[in-house]
Amino acid sequence: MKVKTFHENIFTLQQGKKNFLATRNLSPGSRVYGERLMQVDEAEYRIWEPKRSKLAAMLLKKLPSPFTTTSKVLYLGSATGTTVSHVSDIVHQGVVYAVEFSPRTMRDMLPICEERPNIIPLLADASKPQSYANVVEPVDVIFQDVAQPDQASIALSNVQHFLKPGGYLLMSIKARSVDSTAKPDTVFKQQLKTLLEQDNSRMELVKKQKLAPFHIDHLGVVARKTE
Amino acid sequence: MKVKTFHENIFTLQQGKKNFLATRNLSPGSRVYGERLMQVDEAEYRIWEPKRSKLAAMLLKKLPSPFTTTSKVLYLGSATGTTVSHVSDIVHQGVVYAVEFSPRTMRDMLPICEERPNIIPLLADASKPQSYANVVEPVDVIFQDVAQPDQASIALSNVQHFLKPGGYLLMSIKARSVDSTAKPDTVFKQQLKTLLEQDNSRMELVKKQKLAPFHIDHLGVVARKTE
Amino acid sequence: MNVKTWFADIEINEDGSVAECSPCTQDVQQLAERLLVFQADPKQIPPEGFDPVQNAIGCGFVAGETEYYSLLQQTCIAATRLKIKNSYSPDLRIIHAVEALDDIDEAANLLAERLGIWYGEHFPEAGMFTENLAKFVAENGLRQDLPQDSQFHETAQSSVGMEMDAEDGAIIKAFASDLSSLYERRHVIESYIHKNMEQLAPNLEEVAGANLGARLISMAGGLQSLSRMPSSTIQVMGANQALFKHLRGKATSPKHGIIFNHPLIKNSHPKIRGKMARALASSLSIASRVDAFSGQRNPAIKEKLDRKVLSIKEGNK
Amino acid sequence: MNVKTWFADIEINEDGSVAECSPCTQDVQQLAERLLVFQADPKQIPPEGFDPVQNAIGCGFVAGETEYYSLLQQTCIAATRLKIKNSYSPDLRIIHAVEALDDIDEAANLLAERLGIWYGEHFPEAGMFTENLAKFVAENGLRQDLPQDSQFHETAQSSVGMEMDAEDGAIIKAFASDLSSLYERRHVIESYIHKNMEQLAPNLEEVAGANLGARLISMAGGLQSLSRMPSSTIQVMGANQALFKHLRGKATSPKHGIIFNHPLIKNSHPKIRGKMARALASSLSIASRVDAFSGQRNPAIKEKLDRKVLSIKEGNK
Repeated sequence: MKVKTFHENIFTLQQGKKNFLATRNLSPGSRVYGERLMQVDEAEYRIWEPKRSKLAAMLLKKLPSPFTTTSKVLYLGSATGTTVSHVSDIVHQGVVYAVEFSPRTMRDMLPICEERPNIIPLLADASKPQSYANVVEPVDVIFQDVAQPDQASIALSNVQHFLKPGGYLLMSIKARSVDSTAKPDTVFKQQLKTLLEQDNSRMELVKKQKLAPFHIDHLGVVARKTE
Repeated sequence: MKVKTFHENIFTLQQGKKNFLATRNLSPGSRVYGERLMQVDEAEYRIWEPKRSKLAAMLLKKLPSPFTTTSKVLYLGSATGTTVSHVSDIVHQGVVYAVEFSPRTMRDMLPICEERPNIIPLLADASKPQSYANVVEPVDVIFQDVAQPDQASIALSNVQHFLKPGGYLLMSIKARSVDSTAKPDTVFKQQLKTLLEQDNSRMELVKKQKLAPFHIDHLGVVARKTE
Repeated sequence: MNVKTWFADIEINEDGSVAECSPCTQDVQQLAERLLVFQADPKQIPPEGFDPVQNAIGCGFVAGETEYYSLLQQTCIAATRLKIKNSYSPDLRIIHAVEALDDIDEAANLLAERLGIWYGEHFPEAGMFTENLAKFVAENGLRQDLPQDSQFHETAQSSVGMEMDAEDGAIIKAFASDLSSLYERRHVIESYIHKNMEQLAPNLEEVAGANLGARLISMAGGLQSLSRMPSSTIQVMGANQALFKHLRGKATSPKHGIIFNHPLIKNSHPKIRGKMARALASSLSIASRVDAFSGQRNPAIKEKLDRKVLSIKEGNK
Repeated sequence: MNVKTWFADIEINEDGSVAECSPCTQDVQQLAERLLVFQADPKQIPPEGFDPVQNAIGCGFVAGETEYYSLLQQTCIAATRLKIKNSYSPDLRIIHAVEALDDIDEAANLLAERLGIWYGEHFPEAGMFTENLAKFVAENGLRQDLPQDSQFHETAQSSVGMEMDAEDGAIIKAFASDLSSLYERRHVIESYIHKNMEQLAPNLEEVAGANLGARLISMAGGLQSLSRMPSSTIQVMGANQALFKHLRGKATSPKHGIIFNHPLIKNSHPKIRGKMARALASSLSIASRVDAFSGQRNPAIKEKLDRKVLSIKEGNK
C-alpha cells in the first residue's frame, strides 16, 4: 500500500490499481459512518468516498484545497457529520464550527462531536448568521453544502460575518434545491452572479467545476475573499 | 349493424370494420358478467369475447361447433358461468349440466342458474363422474375446461359415461395445468395420446387448434365418439 | 339391477326395461338431501346410456319434460346451496388464515417501522423493535411515564430524544397498542393454522411443517388441488417469476419455489439443493395425496424421505 | 459598544479594545442556556472580525485556547441537547402524524380487503365494506350471532354463505376489531393534525385545507423548508416521477403534483388547470411564508387567490 500526500493532510492510498482518497483518523480505531479503515505503518486512514461527500468530489475534480492542519473552519450544512469528520481529521489542530438546522440530523452527529474535540456543534439556521455570531470566531475557510434555494445569499452573509480577508469559501451548489424546474446551468449562472457580482461581495472566483459523475447537477465552487 | 349466422344460433355482429362474436340473450336486458349488450331489430345480443372464453376462442380459431338449439350439454369446469351463459343462449331449448368443483366459484354462478331455466348446477368433481351419474342424462356435447393435470382422463371418463355415440367432445387443454415445466407441445401430444389411443377410447379427432393469441399455451380439441 | 336416480330408486330388468319404480315426493329440500347423500357416496349408479328423463316420466314422478327440468334445476340449486353452506372446510380455513397472516405481517411491518421512527424521535435509546417496542410503548407510553423500577428508567432520564407532551403520548400509545394487538392476532391465527393442519393434513404437516404445508395448500387452492399436482409443479410453486422466465427460454429451470423455506433445502449446500428439492417435492406430493384420500397419518412417508436425504448427502461426500 | 459573547457581556471601545468584561462562571448548563437565549433572539451581536478566543483569555474567562475550546464544545453540546429535547415542534408533530396516517391507511386497506373476502365467504349478502364492515363484524361476529332485531337478521337467515363455527367467529371478530381500532386511530390522528395545523400554519390551512397543508409541510420536511421553496417547486411537489421525466427531456413540464388534490384544481376544467395550479402554488408559497415568519392569520392571502381564480375563470369563458 502506497500513501501519497494529495493536499496538506489529505492523502491518496494506492492499492493495486485502485486509488482511494483518505484522511488520517483523529480518533483511531473508531468509524464514523461505516467507512473503510486502513492501517499503513503507524497511521490509520479513513477512506473518503467522493460519492458520499461533496467536498471529496470537489477535491477529486481538481478544485484546490485551502485546508491546513490549523485551519479554523465554518461548516454550513453539516448533516450527520460524514464530511465534517474528515474535515476534523484534516484540521486536527484547528477547529470546525458545524452548523446544522435539523434537530434530528444533529442528534446523529452529537456522538461524533463527543469523540472529536475540534468539532463545535451549532444547531442553527445558516441563513441567520447573527444567531451564532456570539460563538464563531473569524475563520480561514467556509465550506457550505445546504439544500436551500438562496444558497449564494446564505454563503455571502456568512462570508461577510466570519471569513477572514484572504480566506476561502468552498461551496457545492445543488441546482434542484434552488429551482426544481429550471436547467441546472441557468441556476449555476444565477447563483454565481449573486455570489460574485454584488456590490459588497468582495469574493473572487478561484475555480468552479461540476461534480458529475459523483453528484449530478451539482457545481463545486472555490472563491476567495479579497484582502 | 349487420348480423350474420356463424354457426347454428351463434352470430357475428359487424359494426364498422369490427366483427363481434355474439349469442342471442336468453334473458333479455340482463348481463351475466358485464359483457356488452347490442340490440339489433327485435333481438338482443350478448358480445362474446374470445379472450374471456376458451370456447369463443375455439370457434374463432375455426373449430367446428356441434351445438344445436336443442343440444343436451355436459359442461365440465363451468367456473363462474361466463361461457356457460353463452352455451345456455345457444342451446336455448336444450339443457346444460354445469359441473364445478369450487364452492366459491359455484356460489357466483347460482344467480345465473336462477335466471336461466336450462342450466343445472352440479357442485361436484369432474374427475368423479359417478357422483353425478344419478342426474345427468346422455348428452350430445361435452365441453371441458378444467385446470387439472389429468385433463384427458377426466374427459374420457365423462365421455364414457355420458356422451351419446356420434356425440362431440370439445376440450381446451391448458399445458401449464398438466405440467408446469414441460414444453406445451409435449404436453399436448401426451394428452391427445391419452384421449385418442386408449383401447376403449372410441374417440376420433375431428380437429385441433392452438388458441393463441387469445389464450397462450392452450390447445383446443374437437373429437367425436364413434357410433 | 337396482339403481338410484335423483328422483327414485328403480329396479331394471336385464333388457333395460323398468321392473319397479318408487318415485320420491316432489319435495325439493328432501330431493336435494338425497342428491347430496348420493354424491358423497355414489352407490347403485345408473348404467351408461341410462335416460333419467324418460324414466321419470315413465314412472310418474313428473308429467313431462318441462316439469322434469324445472324440478331438477330447483333440486340442484338447493343441493348446491346446502353444500356451499357446509363447505367451510379445513382447507378453506387454512387458506383464509394463511392469507390473513400475510396481510397482518405486511400491515404490522409497516406500522412497526413507523412506530420505530416516531417513538425513536422521543426515546432513541430504547433500542427495541417491532413486537417488543409495540408492547413497551403500549404499556408504558412516554419516557416520563416510566415507573421508577423500570429497567429503562435511568436511560430515559438521560435520553437525548425530544420531549413529547401528554397528547402526543396518548396518540402514540394507542398506535402502539393497535400494533401490539395485530401481533397478538398473528399468534392466535398461527396456532389456528397448526390445529387445522393437524386435522386436515397430518402427513403434509409432518413432511413440510405446519407453516409451509399451509402455504402450499393455500397456493394450490386446497388440499385436493394440491394432491392432484405433479411433483414438478409443487417443486417450483411460488417461483412464478423465475418460472415464467424459464418458459420464455430466458433462464434455466428454477429448482425450487416456496419449498426453499424448508430447512432441508435452505440448510443444504447449494450443490445438492436441486436434488433435495426434487426429493422433498416428491415426498410432499405423496403426503398430500395420502392426506387427501385417506387422511391417516403414515410415518413411512417421512421415513422414506429421510432415507433419500441421507443417500443424497452420502452421494455428495 | 456593548456586545454579548457566549461567555461574557463585553463593553468595547471605539478602537476595538475592551473597556469592561464580566465573564460568566464556568457552569456548562448555565452557559448553554445563555447560548440558547441569544440564538432565539440575537441582540448586541459582536461586530465582524471580533475574536472571541482572545477576548475570553484576555478577560480571564479561561487560561488558554485549549481550555477555551474544551469549554465551548461542552457548552455547545449541552445547548444542542437542550434544543433537541425541546424541538418536538408542531411541524414535527404534523410530519409524523401525516406519515403515520399514510401507513395506517395502507395497513387498513390491506386488512379491510382481507376481511371483505374472508367474511364474505360467510355472509356475502352483508354488502358492507371497509370501516362499516369492520365495525359490523367487530360488534356482531357471525351471522348466527346477530340479534333478532338486527336489520340484517332476515338476510342472514337466507344467506348462501358458508357456515363458520365459534372458533372461526372468534378469530374473524378479533381481526375485525383490530381493523376497527385502526380506523378509530385514523380519526384521532386526523383531528390532531387539524389542531396542530391551526396552531402552526393558519394561513396555509386556510388556503390549502388542513390535510393538503399538512402533507405539504411533511413533504418539505417542515414549515421553514416549505416557506423557503420557490412557488414552482411547491407546484410540482409530489409529481416526482413526472418531474424527473421532464428533466430528462422526455416529457412536458408537469403542471401539478400533490396540489392536484385541491378542489380548485381537481374540479377545474383541464384547460385551466395549469393556470390554477400556478395561482394556487403562489398563494401557498405566500401563506407558508407568512406562517413561518409571523404566524398571524391574514385573510388577504385567501382573498387575493379568490380574485385570481375568478379572473382565470372569466378569461376562459
